[in-house]
This record gives sequence, C-alpha cells and structure tokens, in this order.
Amino acid sequence: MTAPKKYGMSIDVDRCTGCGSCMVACAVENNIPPARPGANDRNGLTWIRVYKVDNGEDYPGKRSAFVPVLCQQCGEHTPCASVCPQQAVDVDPQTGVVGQMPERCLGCRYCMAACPYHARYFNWWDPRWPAGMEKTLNPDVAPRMRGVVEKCNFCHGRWHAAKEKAAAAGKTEIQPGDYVPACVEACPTGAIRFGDLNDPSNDLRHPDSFRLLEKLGTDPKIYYRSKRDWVRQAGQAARPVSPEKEASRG
Amino acid sequence: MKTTRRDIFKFAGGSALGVLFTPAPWRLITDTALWSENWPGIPRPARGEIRAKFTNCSLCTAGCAVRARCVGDQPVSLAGVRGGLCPFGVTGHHLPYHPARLRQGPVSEATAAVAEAIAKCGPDERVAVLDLRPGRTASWTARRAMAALKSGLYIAPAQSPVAVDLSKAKTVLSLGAPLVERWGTPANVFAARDGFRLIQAEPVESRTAALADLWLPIRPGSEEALALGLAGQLSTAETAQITGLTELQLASVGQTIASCRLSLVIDKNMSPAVVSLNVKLGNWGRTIGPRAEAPVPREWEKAAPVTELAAVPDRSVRVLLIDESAPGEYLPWDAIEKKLAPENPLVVVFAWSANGYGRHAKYVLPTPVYPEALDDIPSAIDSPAPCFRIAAPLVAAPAGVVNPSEFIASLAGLPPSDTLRERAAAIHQAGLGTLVTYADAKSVPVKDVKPDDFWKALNAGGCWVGQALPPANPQAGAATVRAATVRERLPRATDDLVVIATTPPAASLISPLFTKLYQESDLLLAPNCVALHPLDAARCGIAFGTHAILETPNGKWSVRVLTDSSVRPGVILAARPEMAGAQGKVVRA
Amino acid sequence: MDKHFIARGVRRCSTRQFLLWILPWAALLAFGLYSAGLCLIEGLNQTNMDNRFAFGLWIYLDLTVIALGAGAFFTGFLLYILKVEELRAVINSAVVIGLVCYSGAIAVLMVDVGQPLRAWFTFWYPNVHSMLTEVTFCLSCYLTVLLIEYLPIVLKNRKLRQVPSFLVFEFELHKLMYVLAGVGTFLSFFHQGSLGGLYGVLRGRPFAFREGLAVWPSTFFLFIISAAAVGPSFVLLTTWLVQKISRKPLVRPAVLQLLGRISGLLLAVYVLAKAVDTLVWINRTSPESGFPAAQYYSWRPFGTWILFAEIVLFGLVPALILLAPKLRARTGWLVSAAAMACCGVALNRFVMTIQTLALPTLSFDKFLSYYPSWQETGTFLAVVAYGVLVYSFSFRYFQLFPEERELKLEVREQEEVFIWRTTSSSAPCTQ
Amino acid sequence: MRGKIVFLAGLVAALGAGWAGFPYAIYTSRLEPVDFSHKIHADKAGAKCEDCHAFRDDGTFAGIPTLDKCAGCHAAAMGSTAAEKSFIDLYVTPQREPPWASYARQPENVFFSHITHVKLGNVKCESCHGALGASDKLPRYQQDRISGYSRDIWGTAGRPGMTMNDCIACHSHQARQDSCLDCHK
Repeated sequence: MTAPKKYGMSIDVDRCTGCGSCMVACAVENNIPPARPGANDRNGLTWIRVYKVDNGEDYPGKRSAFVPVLCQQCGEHTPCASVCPQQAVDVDPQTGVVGQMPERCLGCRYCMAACPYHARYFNWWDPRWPAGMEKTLNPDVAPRMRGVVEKCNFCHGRWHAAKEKAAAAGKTEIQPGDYVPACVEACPTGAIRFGDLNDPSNDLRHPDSFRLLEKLGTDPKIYYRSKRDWVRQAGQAARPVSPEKEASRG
Repeated sequence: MKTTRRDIFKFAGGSALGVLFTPAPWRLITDTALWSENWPGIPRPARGEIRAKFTNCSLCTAGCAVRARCVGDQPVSLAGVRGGLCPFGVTGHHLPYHPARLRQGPVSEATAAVAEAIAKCGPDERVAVLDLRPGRTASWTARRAMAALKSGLYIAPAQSPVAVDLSKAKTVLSLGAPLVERWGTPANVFAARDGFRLIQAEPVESRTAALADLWLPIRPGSEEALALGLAGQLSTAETAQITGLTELQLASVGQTIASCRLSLVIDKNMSPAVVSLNVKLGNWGRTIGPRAEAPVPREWEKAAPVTELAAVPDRSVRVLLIDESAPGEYLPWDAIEKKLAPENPLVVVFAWSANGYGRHAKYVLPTPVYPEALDDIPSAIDSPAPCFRIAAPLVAAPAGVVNPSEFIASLAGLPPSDTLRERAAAIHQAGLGTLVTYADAKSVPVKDVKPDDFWKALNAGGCWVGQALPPANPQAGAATVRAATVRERLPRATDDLVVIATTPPAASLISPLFTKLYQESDLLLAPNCVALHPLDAARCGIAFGTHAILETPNGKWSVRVLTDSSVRPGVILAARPEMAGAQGKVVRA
Repeated sequence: MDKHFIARGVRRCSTRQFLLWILPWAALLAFGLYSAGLCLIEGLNQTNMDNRFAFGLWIYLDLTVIALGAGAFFTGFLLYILKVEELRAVINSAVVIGLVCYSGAIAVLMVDVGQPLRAWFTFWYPNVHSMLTEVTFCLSCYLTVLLIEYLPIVLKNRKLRQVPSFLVFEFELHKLMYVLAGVGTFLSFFHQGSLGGLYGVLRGRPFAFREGLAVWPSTFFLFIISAAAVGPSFVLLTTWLVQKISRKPLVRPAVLQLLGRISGLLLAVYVLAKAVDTLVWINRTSPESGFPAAQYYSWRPFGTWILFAEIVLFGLVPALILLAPKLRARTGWLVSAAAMACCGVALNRFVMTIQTLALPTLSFDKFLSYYPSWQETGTFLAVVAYGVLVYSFSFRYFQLFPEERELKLEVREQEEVFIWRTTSSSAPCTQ
Repeated sequence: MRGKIVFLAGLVAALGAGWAGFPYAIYTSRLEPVDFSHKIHADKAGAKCEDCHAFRDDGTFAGIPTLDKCAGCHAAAMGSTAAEKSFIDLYVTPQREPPWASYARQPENVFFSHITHVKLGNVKCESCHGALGASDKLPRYQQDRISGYSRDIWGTAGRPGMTMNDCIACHSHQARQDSCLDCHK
C-alpha cells in the first residue's frame, strides 16, 4: 500500500487572465458536451468555472479579478458526501478526492443543494456532440447520461493512466509529473498549481493564501492566493448588494 | 366447467404472488437500471493505442508548440509544450468537425471563372491576392505568382517592421495592446511578465487592464495621441484633453518610462508613432529592434512587393483572391470593397467557413482547417530572432478542399513544388541558427543536422530559431508622425457611441466547446452580444439581457445587450471585429 | 345506476351530477399526466430548475402536502393510542387525506429525480447518514401502512361486503388497527422529522443549517411539531369543506372544535420552539459559519416580514384563536384559524426550500429567482386533481364519516322540511 | 376449494415461467465469427496468453489481437481445416477485421488495468477468464437483451464471473477498496 495522498490546488488569482483555457481543456478532457441552444450559465456543464469578480465600484474605479471555481474537494464533513442517499459520492482516503459516480446517481440533486460552491452540475440534457466530433472524445473518461450529477474529480482518468504507467514500470507509487489535471496543464500563466498537500516540498499552502467560505469548516483543498484585499474578501460570505448595483454586474 | 370472472382474478392473484418468488422481477429492475447507463444517445469513445504527436499551432502568429494526444491517429486533446495554450489552441482539434465548416465548393467553376476574368482583364485592372497572414511560405508563393502575372498585385495588412523583446523590458507601457490575451507569444509574454511593470492605457478594463499594475482609462481612439504626447509632439494640456487623463497622470507615466533605462512602449501592431516614441526613449536595440524573417531560396526573390490595402488605387481590382485559410488581422469589408472594379469584379475566398469574407464573395472555396492544413507560421511580433515553424497536419483533410497557394500558383503557371521543403533547404543551407525539437527538448545548431533530418524534425513539430538582426539603423521604421494627422484621425465628438471589439475577437470558426465560455458562463462576450455601461443602456432604454439592433457604418446586427460597469460610458463593447466602428448606436429591436 | 355501491342510509347525488363534478378534475389530471410524461421522456430540461435552483416547486409541494397529510397519523395516534374516541368520526377521512398526500408526494418525487429507473438504489445501497434515505424509507413504509389502513374502508363498501372472505379479512384488519396506528405514528414522526433535517443538515447553506440536538438538527423536531399541529387543522378544513360542498352535516361541531383545540395547542408549542430556534440561529449558528443573519433579509423581496409572517401572523395568531373557546365555537373563526395555520406551515416549507436556494453563498453569487415552467405546474396540478378524485370517489362509495347516518336521522327527527328540500334540491350538490 | 386450485395453478404457472423460462429468454446468443481453438494455438503458436493478447509499450492492454497478428501466420493456409480456410477467405484475404464479440468487455464506465492486476497483483489470467485459454471451442457469446452487457460480466456464465460483485469480493479481501473511482471512470 502506498502512503495516502491529499491532492490539492493553489490558484493565484493575481495571475489568472480569465482566458478560459482551463474551462475548455476540462471539457475536452472529461467529455463534457457543448451547450444546447437553450442552455445558459445556470444549467450548463462547467466543472471548472471562472467567475469575474469585481470590487463593487463603478467605472473607472472598478477593478476586476478572475476566480476559477471548481469542486473544492472538501475534507471535513464534506457537504455533498453525507447527503447522497445511495452512496454515489465518496471521499477517497487514498487521494482525498471527492468522487461522484454518475452510474450510481439517481439525480435527486440533493448534493447540489448542499454544495456551497455550486461546483456540482446536473445533466439536464442528453449528451450531444456535433456529427464527427465524437471521434475526439477521451477514451479514459466515460460520457455521462442525462439526469445525473457530475463534477470535477481532479481528472481521475489521468490518475488512472498514471497508476497504470507506474504499474507497467512495476511501481506502486506514481511519478508526481505523470498526474496533472487538464486545467493545470492548460493554464498559460501557471496560475493553477497542483500537488499533494501532504508533501512538504510543495508550497501550495502559502501563508497568505485563503480558501472559499473558510468559516463553514468544510476544509477545502483549493487554496487561493491574492495580494489584493478586496479579492480576499470576495472569497468569503456574500455581502448585501443593492438591487441596481446587482443589475449593473455584466 | 366455465371459468368465471372470479376464477380469473384468483389465477391472476396466484401468479402475481408466484412471480415475486422468481428471479424475473428483480432481474428486470436491475437490467433496466443498467440500461440507463448506456441507453441510446450516449456516444462511446473509440479505444486504441495512445500516441503523442508534435506540431505547431497555426491559429495565430504565436505558433505555440503543441503536443497532441492521439488515440490511434485521431487527436483527442492538445496541450502546449512550453506552458499552456489559449482556449483556441486547446480546442483546435475540434475545428474539422464544426457544423459550419466548409467541405465542398465550386472549385472547377471558380478556376474557370478566375482564368477567364484574368484573360479579360483590362489594361488598368488588377488581379490581386489579399493575404491575411503575410510572411508565410504560402505568402511567398502568392507573391511570386502575382509577380508572374502582368497585372498581379499582392495585398496584405500592415505588418510591424519591428519586433520587441519583453524579456529585457523593466517597464512596459501598452497602448491598448492585448498583451496577456494573444499578443505575441503567450509563452514568452508570461515568462517575462514577472520581470516588468505593466501600464495599460485602454478605454475599457480589458483582461490585460485588469491584470496590469496600472490601468489608465483613456478615451477611445486616443492611443496614438498619447504616444505623441509622451514623445513631446503634443502639449501635455492637449494630450490630457484628448486622452481624458489628468496632466498629473501623464507626467508620472512619462516620468516612469523615461527614467527606467529598459522601458518599452507597445500597441496592437507597433504603429509608427509608438516606434518613434521607443526610439526617442532610447529603447532601440535594447527592447525593440528590426523584425527578421527566415531566409528564402534565392530564386524566390523576384516576387511581387507587399502592398498595403490603403495604397491600392480605388476601383482597380478586377479579380480578388482572399486567402482566409490562415486567420489574421481583420480588414473592414467596406475598405476592401472600395478597391474593387466597378463592373462585375470577381471575388474568390479561400476559407474554413462561409461566415467570414465569404459572405461577400462570388465563390467560397473550402480549405484545410488548422490540424489538417500544412502551413508555416511567421515569427511573432515579440521574437526578435527569425524562426521557422511548420504546422504539420494531425489529421487528413477531407476530399474536396483546396490549398490556396497551389490554386494561386497554378493560375500564374508556376511549376508545382514543395515550397516548404525548398525553404527548409534554403534555411539549412544558410547554416545559421539552431533547431529546437520539443519531443526530446533538445536544441542543436543547424550545422550539425543533416538536411533530411532537419526536414523530418520540422515536420515533427521542431522549430528553427535564427539570430536577431543587428539594430542597424535606429530610425528604421520609425517614420515621423505629424500631430495634425493624428488630430484629424481622432473620433469626432458625436452623441453616438464608439464600438470597440473585444480581444481576442471571436474567430469565424471556433470549437463548439466555446459555449462553456460565453453561454454556460459569462466569462467571454458572446459573438451575438454587446456590453454597455448601465447608464448608457438606460439612456438607450434597453434592459439587461434584452435584444436590440446594433447600427454602425459597417452594418446592422441583432445583438443581445449586457450591462457591465467596467465598460467606459460612451463605449459599446462588441465581440466581432466587423462590428467595431467610430460611430455606433444600439436601438430597441 | 351505481346505487347499489353507495352505503345504506346515506344519500348521494345522481350519477350524472357526480360525473359532471369529476369531469374537470379528470381533465386536469390528464393534462398533468401529459406534462409529467414530457419531463420523464424529454428529461428535466422541461422544467425551470437549474444547477443553482436544484429543487423547485415539486420539492416544496412534497414538503407541504406531507405536512398537511400528517393529520392521518396524528388523528390515528390520538384515537388508537391516546383513546380520544370522538375522533373516530373523522379518522377514515383523515386516512384518505393522508393516503392522497403521501402517494401524490411520492409520485411527484419519481418525476423529480433524473433517473427514476434507479430510484430503488436507495433501498439497495442506502447511505444511512443521509436524511433523504430516512425520508425515502419512512415514506414508502408509511405509504404501505396507509394502504392497509385504507383497505378496510374499501372493503366496507356495500358491494364488496358480499364477498364473505373480504368481511373476515376486514374484521381481522380492524383488530390490527392499533398496531398499524402505532407503527404509522412512529414512521411518521421519523419522516416528518427527517424532512426537516433535509435542510437543517445543509452545512453549506447557513440560511437553513441548524445545530443539532442528538444526531438531528433542530428543524427535525420543528417539522414534527408543526406537522402534528397543522394535520388536525387540515382535517378540520377538509371536513368543513366537504360539508359545504355536499351540503350535509357529516360530523358534530364538537369534533371540529376538538380538532381545533388540539391544533391550537400544538401550534402554540411550535411557535415557542420556532422562536427560540430562530434566536439561537440568528445569534450563534449563522454568525459562526461566517454569515451575519442580517444579510439574508437584505435581498428583496425576502425582508424580515417573511419571518414575522411565518412566526406571528400565521403562527401565534391562529394558535391564540384556536385556544380561545369562545372564538373556536364560531365556525368562521375556527375555519379561518385552521386555514391560517395551514398557510403558516406552507410558508415555512417555502422559506426552507425556495428561499434557501435563492440566497447567495459566495460573495460573487447573484441572488436568484425561479419560476416553475408550465410542465412543472401541470405536474403539480395533477397531484391536486388526483387528490380530489380519490377523495370524491371514497366519499361517494365508502363510509368516510361514520356519524353521517346518525346525524341524518337526528336532523330528520328535527325538521322534515329541511331534509325534503336538500334531497330534492337540484343545486350542484356534488357528491 | 375450486378457488384454491385455480389460485395454486396461477402460482405454479408463474413460478415455472419465472425459474425455467425467464433466465434463458433474457439473453440473446451468437457464435463468434471464426471457429477458433485456443487449445491448438496454445500448443502450436504460443505458450503464453501474452503472445497474442499483448501489452503495449505504455502498459495498456491490446486485448483481442488484430488481423495482422493472425495474418502473420495465416497469410496462407497452414493446416487443412475448413475453419482456417473460411477464416482466410472471409477475413485475411479481404483484409477485414473479424467482428469478434468480447466476452469480458466491461461497461464503458469501468476502468480495468490488466498490467496492474497481472504484474503488481500477480493475478493469473485463468482466475478471471477461466479456462478459456485451454478450450477447444469458443463458447457462444451471450448478451443481456435489456442491459446489452455480456453474460460474463453481468450474470453468471459458468466461468468465474467478472461482475462488479466479483471485483469487490477480491478487492475487499485484499483491503484495496477505497472509492468507486478506483475502478470506475
């Protein structure tokens, strides 16, 4: 048996240009279909979603930052895992990854109501790709069916591949370089970094890093980083916003 | 004995009870549950051996090195070799399957029509090729072809005569250049980003502005004026009045870039005003220098000169062949239309889809799309050293597509030849520079490589990097710009709004997965959307998310209006380049 | 023509009138079934729910009808366990109401889940920590109990009695009633509670999250009390409604008043508990998870008024009315108070389901709104129509109100004329 | 009395249909395209399974060999059996891949690494695939009508099963059972 891992991420908000490479790379890796004509930002499938966050000012005082939000892989009383009625959600003690089993899911969406980060997505439509584009699907990830919940699992297909590669070499431990999620690989600025939080050699947990809604006590494994105070504030609970300002958010 | 109704009930009851004690019902509910795992409509990814192929992305002039993960021969995902790719590059392998992708076209018809039109060309009528991405080997072929034709003309958008070196700069003043959004080579930009302080002067808070150390919200269209002001060709007061910045801001910016020995001023494609400002700041030869191009065979030298569209006499082009196969800078159609001959001009467009200039053409001929096309990528604006990279096809192009440069060459009767290979041979002959191969992350001097290996390496995603030109003449390309011309170029003060295209602009053909960015999230502005400041939207009487008509000199579009308080009042932010214009208004649909 | 199906001694309207009454409801049911079918075949994209509003009208409906249907178990509990004999007058009706509510709720749940074919996984691979597992188990068990409780009512039908074995069976069942009532009560306490727990355990939704007593959050107990409180009110309400529609005295006024008193008593307890819980939540639970409670009520239209309406207007006020013997004695007050109590619980379930999901958690979230699509509404209406139909048939052919016959006789003794008028009246006397 | 008999009749009829008829009715079955004998090949062609069911360089499992592997020996008839002749005429000569039906093909959502089990776990091929390698005749391929899965991976096929329960049994026995995503993708 290998030593248990605790995979996590460090996202430097000050480096994120909001280009969206991570979002499309994630969709490519995990066989996420393009949107149906009727879909919108509330019923789409974006395992990692980059939010445009602002300091609440108006032009020219307005300043924006881009915050990629994916499944935070909560470590303590994981909100989604405890509520699933039929064990479709579990936390892998070996990796710390919160797993979602679409084939076990009955689509009650209780876990989605439970997730404070809105990182879980429901297949409202049957998966459809333009003719011929199925050829570009990733064989390491099974496409999901309509009516089930899915979410980021740190590119589990790549974890399998890395383990198989290690096994081919007769090893049980994988090479850290062999397992990198698609969004990390795709980020042009290196804003997203990935690794084992148990491994002291990486500095994913920087002193000035913060986590989303830390006070909920869900112990997320995604550590954000920013020098700007208002960005660090944005990572915490909602603050009341007057309706007209709400409307003015593009 | 006759069976009564009661008997039937009893029998049914008995069998109902009996069935419960057989495997049937339990097996049936399990099977149906399993059926829901693979019921019709869920595609099955093909399995097979996983291979890695290397190539260079030809979607923009950055030409990032790409490692393709293939199942058998089919690429299933693309990744950058030096740092990540932009979303366009990451999804490049979807383009061949885009619903709007052209597969068939009237090739023979077009050939005949063009030949006939050329034959019928009047004395002062021209046959022109409009090449959206000059500097490629294909461009050289087109230029040679146009030289061979007596009335041939080779038109291309203005190219920056200079190249910049971000790695040396300590302070970068960007006049609206989308530095962190596909300007130059992302790998180089982000490698250098931590080394310099970025000042972004731009009317809207673009993604570059959001990440800049300082953002100067200037008036739309006043970039050039700002450059002149900093160069001292305009008075500070006038510059402030034009740009909308305070004199204090101007002073501090000027002070910052002047005091720092290694500063750099850039804009979208290094306009003369910006170059001369750099020269004035003494950056010439330090952070900015002449742009170099990879060597070409001697016999190619007699090629048609590169003409800018503006320099072409109006209503003179009888036959216009637009090569859109390598996406480049967008030229407004009305500017092109002005050059066409008055009576039945013939416009043929080579494109991936009919959504680009194809809308205005008589014939649209399908070309191989990015991972199918064999092409080379000219060196980017931020690489002082010349380089030669080949976008080697990852998948076979479908039958029925045409290679634009072959088509054009055959028109002019050039002998068919493997031009890329000839050029590679010429580069190898020159013997300068090094060959960088990403598959094994090696770089060796070209001298030590055999010609065939050189060619093989290039086709396997290798890259030749030459030496930067010596900064011979400081004034090179630094044409003097008169303040007067800038003044008259400024957008006139009207009650219309200025329409600015977002960067990167929505290409004519993008992966269907881009819905993730502008439909399933609001990260990018969708092609059918425009963004206004809430006050402007209120003034136009348009609510968030409602549909409206965008009217500009270039045309009318039905758009969805979003409100965003990071857009400057008086500005409309649009996603499609053809929407950009000095005057625009949004009216209720 | 269906005369020989109708119990002796009671009078029901003509078949034609009955059909006229049934027809619109049947049409509504058909429409509802069509929209439900759309959701099942086309998928849940037919609804206006989305990733952020993962629960919508249907879950709200489930929580509400199950709370209202609590009358079944609670009346049974009072009658069979606590021996409050007066309630025998309404127990059958209560059972039918319960059956309707629970079966309707489960039917809607089957449409609500994305993969109904896998619904049974919950029984095969249950996650014992999930409140939803608890709900599913208790609901389905209690539904079977209700069916068994309903059976004797059916078997008492004049025609079915002719089958001797049925009579025997029914007699045996009656002996079983006490056990069933006990089991039903136990199950009901659990699922009413776990329905409350459903939201109370959502640590990620501090608006709904409540600290626990034992293994359950406080909402678990609040839901039990509120359901028990409103159950009798709803029985009262329906009984009164049926009396109005059928224009017949069905139970003695005393019974209704008794129901009212019970309801008022429990409602008072509930209001007290709810008030305490709210204070704890505002001052401790919510702030501790980083959410100042004030911000929940800064999002229009959900101001503090909703808190007031829930606790005072539709909680305290009806409780006081029902507890005051003078007011209770007046049908008008009694009925409207009962109605208010029902509204109060409906509002509470609305706050728990809809407002919880509408409120943002992350600072860059938007405040969300949601309107059910016509398919959702149609499915909802199907349940209502189904309920009315089942009740109508039960009322017409079975003995829902044992006192009805005696009351009739009494009345006849009193005034011949009155009876004569009612029976010959061609007014839309429905059942 | 008569009622009881009728009732019992119904009961018996249901039981009979459920136990005798249903388990066969639920499967479709078909022959493999080629009458192939593992036994003969094991004796003549290769000693070990891996000789034909090979691993790729990256450790992934190639599964059923492709035609070129067969054609390596059977470009022309080696023996005189009708089976070989028809195989050559039908597939080798026209370069057509035989439409093999894979008994052990797991559902799309299953990740199974042969190399991990064979190399790290030292699991014998037989312990999952049974004595197929020694068989002289390929059994009929049986497919569940509703779920569409092979009988070997879903339902007992006489051979050691390859159902999820079989996997779990072995994994839990070895305490290598951490999460669903160990084996699902």
